[in-house]
Amino acid sequence: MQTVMAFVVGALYAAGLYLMMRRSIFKLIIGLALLSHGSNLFLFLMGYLTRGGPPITPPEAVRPVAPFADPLPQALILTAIVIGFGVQAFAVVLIRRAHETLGTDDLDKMQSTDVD
Amino acid sequence: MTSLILSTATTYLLPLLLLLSVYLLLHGHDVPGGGFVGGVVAAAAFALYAIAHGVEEARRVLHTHPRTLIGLGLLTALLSGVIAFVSNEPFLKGLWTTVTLPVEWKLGTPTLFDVGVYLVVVGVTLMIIFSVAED
Amino acid sequence: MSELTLTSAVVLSFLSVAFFLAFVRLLRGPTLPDRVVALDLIAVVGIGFVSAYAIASDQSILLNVASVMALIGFLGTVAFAYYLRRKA
Amino acid sequence: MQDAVCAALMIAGTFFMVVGGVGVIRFPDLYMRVSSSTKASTLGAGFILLSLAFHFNELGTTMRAVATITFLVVTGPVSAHLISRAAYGIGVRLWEGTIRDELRGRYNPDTNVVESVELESNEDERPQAP
Amino acid sequence: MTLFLLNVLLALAWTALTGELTATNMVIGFLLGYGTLWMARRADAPSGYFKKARQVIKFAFFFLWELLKANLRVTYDILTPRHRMRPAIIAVPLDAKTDMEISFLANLITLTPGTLSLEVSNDRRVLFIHAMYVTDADQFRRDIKRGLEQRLLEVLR
Amino acid sequence: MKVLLLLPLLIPLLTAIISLLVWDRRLQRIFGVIGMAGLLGSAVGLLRTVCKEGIQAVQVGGWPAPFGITLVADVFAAIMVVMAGLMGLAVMVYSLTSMDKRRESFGYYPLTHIMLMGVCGSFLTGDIFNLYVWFEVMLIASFVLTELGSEKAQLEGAIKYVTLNLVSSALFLTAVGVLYGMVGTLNMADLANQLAKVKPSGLVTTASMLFFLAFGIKAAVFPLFFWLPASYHTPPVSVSAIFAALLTKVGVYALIRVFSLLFTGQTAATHGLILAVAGLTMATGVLGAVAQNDFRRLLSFHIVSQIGYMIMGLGLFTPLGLAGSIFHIVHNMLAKTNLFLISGVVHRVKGTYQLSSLGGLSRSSPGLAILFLVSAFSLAGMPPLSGFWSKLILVQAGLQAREYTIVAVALVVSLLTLYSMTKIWNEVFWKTDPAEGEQEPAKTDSFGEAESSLALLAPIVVIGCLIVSIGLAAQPVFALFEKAAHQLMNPAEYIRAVLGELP
Amino acid sequence: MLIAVVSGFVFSLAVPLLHRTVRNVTDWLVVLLPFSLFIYFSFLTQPIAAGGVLSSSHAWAPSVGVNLSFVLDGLSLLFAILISGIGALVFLYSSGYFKGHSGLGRFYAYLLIFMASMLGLVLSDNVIALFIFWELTSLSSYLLIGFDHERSSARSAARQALLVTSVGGLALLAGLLLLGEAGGSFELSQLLREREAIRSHRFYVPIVVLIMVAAFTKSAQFPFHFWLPNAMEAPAPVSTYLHSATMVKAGIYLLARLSPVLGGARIWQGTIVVVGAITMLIGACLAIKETDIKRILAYSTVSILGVLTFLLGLGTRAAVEAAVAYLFIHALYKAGLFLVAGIIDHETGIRDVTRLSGLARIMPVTALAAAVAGLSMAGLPPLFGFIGKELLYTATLQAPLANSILTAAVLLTSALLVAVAGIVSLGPFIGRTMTLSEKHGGVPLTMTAGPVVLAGLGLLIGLLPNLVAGRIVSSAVGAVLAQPAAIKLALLHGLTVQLGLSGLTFALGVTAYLRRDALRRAVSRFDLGTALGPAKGYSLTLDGMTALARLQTRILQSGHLHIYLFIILAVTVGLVGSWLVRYYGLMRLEGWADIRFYEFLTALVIVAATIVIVRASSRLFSVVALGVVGYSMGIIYIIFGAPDLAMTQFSIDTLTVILLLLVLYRLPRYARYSTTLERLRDAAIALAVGVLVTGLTLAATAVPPISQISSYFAENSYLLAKGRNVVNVILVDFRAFDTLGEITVLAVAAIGVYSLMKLRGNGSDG
Ligand code: NA
Ligand code: NA
Repeated sequence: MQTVMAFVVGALYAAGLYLMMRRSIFKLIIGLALLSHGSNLFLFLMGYLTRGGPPITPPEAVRPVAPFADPLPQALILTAIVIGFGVQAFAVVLIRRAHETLGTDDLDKMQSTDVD
Repeated sequence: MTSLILSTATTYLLPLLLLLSVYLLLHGHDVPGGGFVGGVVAAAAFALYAIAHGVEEARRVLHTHPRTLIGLGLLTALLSGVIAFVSNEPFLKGLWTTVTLPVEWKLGTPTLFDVGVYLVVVGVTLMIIFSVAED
Repeated sequence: MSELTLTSAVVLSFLSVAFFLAFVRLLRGPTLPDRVVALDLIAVVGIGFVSAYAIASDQSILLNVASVMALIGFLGTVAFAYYLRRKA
Repeated sequence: MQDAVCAALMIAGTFFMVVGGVGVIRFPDLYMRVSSSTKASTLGAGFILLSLAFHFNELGTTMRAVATITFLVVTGPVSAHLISRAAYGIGVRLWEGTIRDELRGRYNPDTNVVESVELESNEDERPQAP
Repeated sequence: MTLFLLNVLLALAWTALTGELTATNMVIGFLLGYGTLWMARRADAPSGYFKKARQVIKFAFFFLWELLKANLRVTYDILTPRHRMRPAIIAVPLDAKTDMEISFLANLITLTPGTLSLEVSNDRRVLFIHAMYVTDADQFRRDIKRGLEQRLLEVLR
Repeated sequence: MKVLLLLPLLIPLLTAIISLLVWDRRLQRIFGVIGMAGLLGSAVGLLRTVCKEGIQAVQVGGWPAPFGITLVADVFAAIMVVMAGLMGLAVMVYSLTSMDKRRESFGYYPLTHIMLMGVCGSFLTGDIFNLYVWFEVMLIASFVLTELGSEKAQLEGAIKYVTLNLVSSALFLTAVGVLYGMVGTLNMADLANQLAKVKPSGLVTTASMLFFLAFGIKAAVFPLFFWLPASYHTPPVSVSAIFAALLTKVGVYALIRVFSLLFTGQTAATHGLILAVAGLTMATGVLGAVAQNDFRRLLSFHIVSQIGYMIMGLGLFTPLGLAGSIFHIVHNMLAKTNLFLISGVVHRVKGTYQLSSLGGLSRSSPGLAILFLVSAFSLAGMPPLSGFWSKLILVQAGLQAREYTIVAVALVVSLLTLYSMTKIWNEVFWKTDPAEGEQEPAKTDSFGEAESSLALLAPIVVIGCLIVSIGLAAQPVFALFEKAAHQLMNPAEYIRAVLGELP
Repeated sequence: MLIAVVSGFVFSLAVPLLHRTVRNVTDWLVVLLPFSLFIYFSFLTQPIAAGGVLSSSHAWAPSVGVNLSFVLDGLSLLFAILISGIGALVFLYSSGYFKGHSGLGRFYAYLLIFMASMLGLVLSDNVIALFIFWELTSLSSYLLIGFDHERSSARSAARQALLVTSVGGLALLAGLLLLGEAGGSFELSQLLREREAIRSHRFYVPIVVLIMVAAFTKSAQFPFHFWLPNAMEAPAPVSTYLHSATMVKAGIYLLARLSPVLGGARIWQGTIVVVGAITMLIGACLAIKETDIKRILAYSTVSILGVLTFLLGLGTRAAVEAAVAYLFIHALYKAGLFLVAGIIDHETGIRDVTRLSGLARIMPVTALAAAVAGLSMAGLPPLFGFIGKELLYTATLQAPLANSILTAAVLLTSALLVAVAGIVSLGPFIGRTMTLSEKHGGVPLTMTAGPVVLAGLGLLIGLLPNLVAGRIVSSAVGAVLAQPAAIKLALLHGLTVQLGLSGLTFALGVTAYLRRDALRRAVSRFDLGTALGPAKGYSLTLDGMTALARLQTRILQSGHLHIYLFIILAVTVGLVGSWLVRYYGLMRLEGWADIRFYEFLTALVIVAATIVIVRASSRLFSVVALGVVGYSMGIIYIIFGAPDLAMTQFSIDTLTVILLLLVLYRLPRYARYSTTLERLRDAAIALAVGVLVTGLTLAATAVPPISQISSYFAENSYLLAKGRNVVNVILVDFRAFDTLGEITVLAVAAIGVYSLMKLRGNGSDG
């Protein structure tokens, strides 16, 4: 399954980046979301997939029963997801505001800060 | 959104959801849950309320400005870490004590930290949803 | 225990088929509410899946996930309805 | 015995879910699909959650399972109502075999006002002004 | 209401006494408590609790039966190749008055396979229902009012 | 004094929290300055401790390394924290006058503090994932500061800034993941130990490329710098100034950190690449600046160009080279920030950043003119100012390493820098004001009228004095940087400080 | 000596303030400083001539080998005397020239910085310190040339001078650093001992080339000569001080200073001689061509600098003797003439020699001084110039190669310079008296003092050459040759070839002067190419660079976000991919067998939903599909033992969907903006990244690691951290610090959203 998921990760990266390269600002946001899914899943795979046991100590035990999933990537992803959410929420509203203020959703029309 | 059915349901769901959120928060140390998910659930409850009854009403039910919740949450998290300084331990060192209420209740700075996370998440989610929805 | 494990394996497969069917509706639409209904169903099938998986793997704690999903799925649908209503 | 009940409930739940899925695929208009999906959510998820409660048979788990079922039973119809109502609001078509539509013309999408219908079977007197 | 709470307390006491903290034991405790209370009831102080309890149980069985019937019909329809439905949106006048009553009714209707509460008029006097198997609109209205609404209002009021 | 390691993070956080809770503009201004002063104070204390007692490490949460998160301060990190505090304080004081009320009421001060928290966290952490977290803290705060005010140009710039930096974050996260996947640890000292054992080392180099890209985008090196010139000139000038001072430098810091601690297995390939990129960054950046006719845009392109010098020393990977890099970072923080602050004063007096519409300031504000001259010539590497020494050291290091091409590029670029600095000087200060006839005659008061605010000028004067002092007292400063470079080149001390005496 | 150098810098800081408060005193104070330095250095001539060397050393940045070490030998003493002596006169002159000017304080400051830097330059024993002072002279000259900065010509001339000399400065830095590498020290006194090692070092040729570039730019040698005439935008005192007496001779100083270390080799000698000779001729020709008195003087200076250069190149004892003497002579008469030109300009406002005449009656003292200086320039006895010319011819006649050609060239140059001397020192003063527009009150004494003293010195030394021969010239020559030299100078040596040549020179020069207008026309027609060549090169370089800069910026900073992304991704694929491909063998595609149906179906749904999102034609459809991706990921997380993750994923996903919905109805419909080709291009690179990431995943987890960290967490989460949910314990305890950062990010995001939504309208920027 690890191999299959590796391809899923690849698909998420590719799709996310492709969408970010579109000129519509909304696609940019969707692309960002996919990219963030991709990197989370990537991190998850780095702990190697383990079926079944969550890393939780059952009652009357003092440590999780093996085999259990690697807890550290999970914690990292949780942090990354939450951070990603914050950033995305900001980006979504930024784009909404930009569209309202600039009157376009075409990123190629937003060049005034680069080009004189 | 004026739907009689939704607003009635929401009125009854709000306490249920808040209960769930507190459950997730307090038991997060042992079972799936924790401050973040608990906070999202609580915020979802208020967000639902805002959709059913309007943002104004939801703000009223919340009693405080979400920004204050964020500040309090961060402060709680910070305090939970700084407490350790008192006993000359490093920042965020987990200190535990057992309170015997009707049931034995282990209380520690990590729990306090999670409470901070909870408050921040509630505040942040609501601040975002309220300000966007009010537009 | 093994019968239950076998049952749950079958059940999980069927649930994933239901999941897939809902996804097909989501693909076909044709209207947005159709897709939203499909998404709602996906969430609910997900709850079923998680519960069944809890039985299969003997992890009662997964119920917490199901509870949260129930709430969250509802909120999502409400939001879509809110959006459609506001747009109308 | 417990396992058997458990398995039966699980299978029943799964059955309803699959049926709900098929229904969502097969029914010709949105409103009927909503009917189909609501069933899946209440009966399907309900049965599986019951099965879970039986399987573990702990008070806490059971109570949470029951709470979740209650939650699903309350929210399922509400969301079905909301989405179909919204769909009607934006003009999602009824199946051509629909025999009558008594709501037609009574909903104003601009004001979101739904007019009442005068029907003889209103038994009570008119409600007081709010 | 106090009796209900007492019943719950009795159930808790039972589970504590037996020391077995499972759902099944809790249900047994509740039933035992109910029986105890029923036996201990006093003729001179009639309580609505037992009547209500009976009504609720009756209503629950009624609803489950309706649910099963409708479900079979819809399931059959789904799983067989030809569609048999005659859908319609029907306006049903309401006797339910409070928010609680109206929502409860609307939700129960939606829960029943084949019917779906679509709208409530702004003056809350009419419920618009989408139904899949309508032969006659007035008949449908009567079924709803006599069947579900009346029984529900009995329980709630 | 282990708490000193935490204070640079906790003080800004606490200040931000208080600001959030109080949310009164006036009080925020006061807390803002006090908080920054506290940060600077604690940073100086940290630097002193590190110099006196060697590398400091603290295990957050009391969990031993490599299990918990470790904060580490070597001399390099401590220097960077001091600089962050200094720049923070300077900009904060400057903001008291320059920042408008609207932005102040929407969280300018707490945002800046949180950004500094992220910056200091990035400098001090000894954990690669924790570094990601602090990067994000810094980034999100900078995102908000970029858009704060929601003017057209700000929003436009912010979209590019946000998007490209998020790509960088995704690459960073991927890179962290690869490391974890390979060796299953996150503590940087532990990683240094583990990565050395990975066979074949080519896989480590593959991972290092991801880090190079992720940090390269943040550091704005060629050809990854696009976000910077697109956005840096859009927010209010105090924001541009603090960005110029800190953000790209954090990227450079991270590059130096990982390429001196973790990825030293195939230096011929990795550091050769860095060196090539350094040259191209210098050249493209300065050419970008030459093409500009707007004060702040010109300065923004120079940031890019100067980044090239900062990573040049890393590419050379000799003690002298690294010392030069650190020298250049410190110098550039001072000079570039000051130039931005000066551009702000100019804008305040004349109402524009367009060079063609400016003029006459050497007559009306000779004091400002001198301060500009000091900063600008320092940026161009003119002796005896701070920039000269870093240029000298880098060139010397380059010659010693026999990398003549990069030396040639560095020298030519410094000439072009001088060219564009004199362009500003000629246009803004020497040329007569094109609008002179329309206004009342300019005052010959030494600092003009609108700029006479002490809060506005004090930071510029102080930084100007620092630029000169570093130039004149190069020896003690350089000795410090040499020490920092020595620690970087010999990571054993760092690893020992984090992991203890264990093998 | 440190004090001698530093005092100027320190004083320059105080002068603007002093000038504002006590103006008159300041005028005298600024003269006092160079004058006392002059006295100080004059007193040192005796011990130095006696073979002594004065040195002092102060550490500055010893780690990089930079010290303020000074050595005073004959060569530096000669320069120090010129710098301080002429400096005193120029300061005095300035007080009159700029009387009442508000910027005088600033001017004094710049000039003091210049003087101090120049002293530092010639006294430094440490080559890096020498470089620092070298750059400071460029810098102060920039400020001085641009002193009159309201004129755009002054600004661009200042910048030109700075840029051209900075090219040299950078070459100098590189050259000196290489020299330090080759010689193992930055101290000249050390380097001198290592000269054999340096001459055989592989850096020798680069060092020589770089040093020569530095010297040639500073001393306005062909083809860098063009900046000097343009620098005549500077006020007269500046031209006098920088562009005739001192700064332009820094290059000469450098060549002289380093010739003991670097000299002798063919490349050194040959190049310097050729460049010097060309410069000498071109300078003289161009001087004839000009009509602006200051530009004429400037070109004649270029010519003399050429003379000095080629003399140093010859490197024979006679040549060095001539060079040292000529340097001294030129400083005296050219400074005088520049001051005179300044007086003329100051009094009449005219600098065109064809329009100037009869000024002798208006300013007789000035005229006299001009005449004496002019005669020295023309090389007539009994003036110092005459001695110089004799020495010059001696040197060319004794040249080791091509002596006849060189002699002819010098003859031609000198003749032209005689004519030039006539044009500038005679022409304006004779003939019909001009009518001056405004009332003329006489030239102030402060301004005439300079020319008079300088001309008088020229006469005095001409008559009594051994006043300086033994004390100054000998020791300077000795320093250049790195061996003691005792030199006698005499006005007349009897009837020699040199005397004949001098006579011939004068005759030709007079002829040229008389036919000056015809000559001017002829030269103008003739040497257009040479005149414009390098200057045009300069402007072409600048234009070319600007054009290149514009082009590059347009290409790189195009404003198209998708192009930025494309480039970044392409670099990613290139860098990471190229390394990954080498380790392709590591990737194993096993594990295919271990797949369960529901897992596969879920993965399939993720991919399908992703494709849907990419191809979706409506925004809402993509939002819904995004929800599916989120839910499916949650299922994957559940299956593989991550319930916390699943929960969070579901929550976040729904929140995102809600947020998207809330902002969505404000956004327009999807539009297809890009062309099919662009789409294909982007798809290709995106897919490449996707493949790369897949490959990375497989490569990085080829060997499933046993993470010690995770085992520790699992082992201790309950026992030590009192929590059963290891993931949560990591989040709130083991790695709570991460979480602290995480909630900070959230808080900031909320503030950001809040400000975006609520902060409206345009604020002032500042
Ligand atoms: Na802790
Ligand atoms: Na129904």
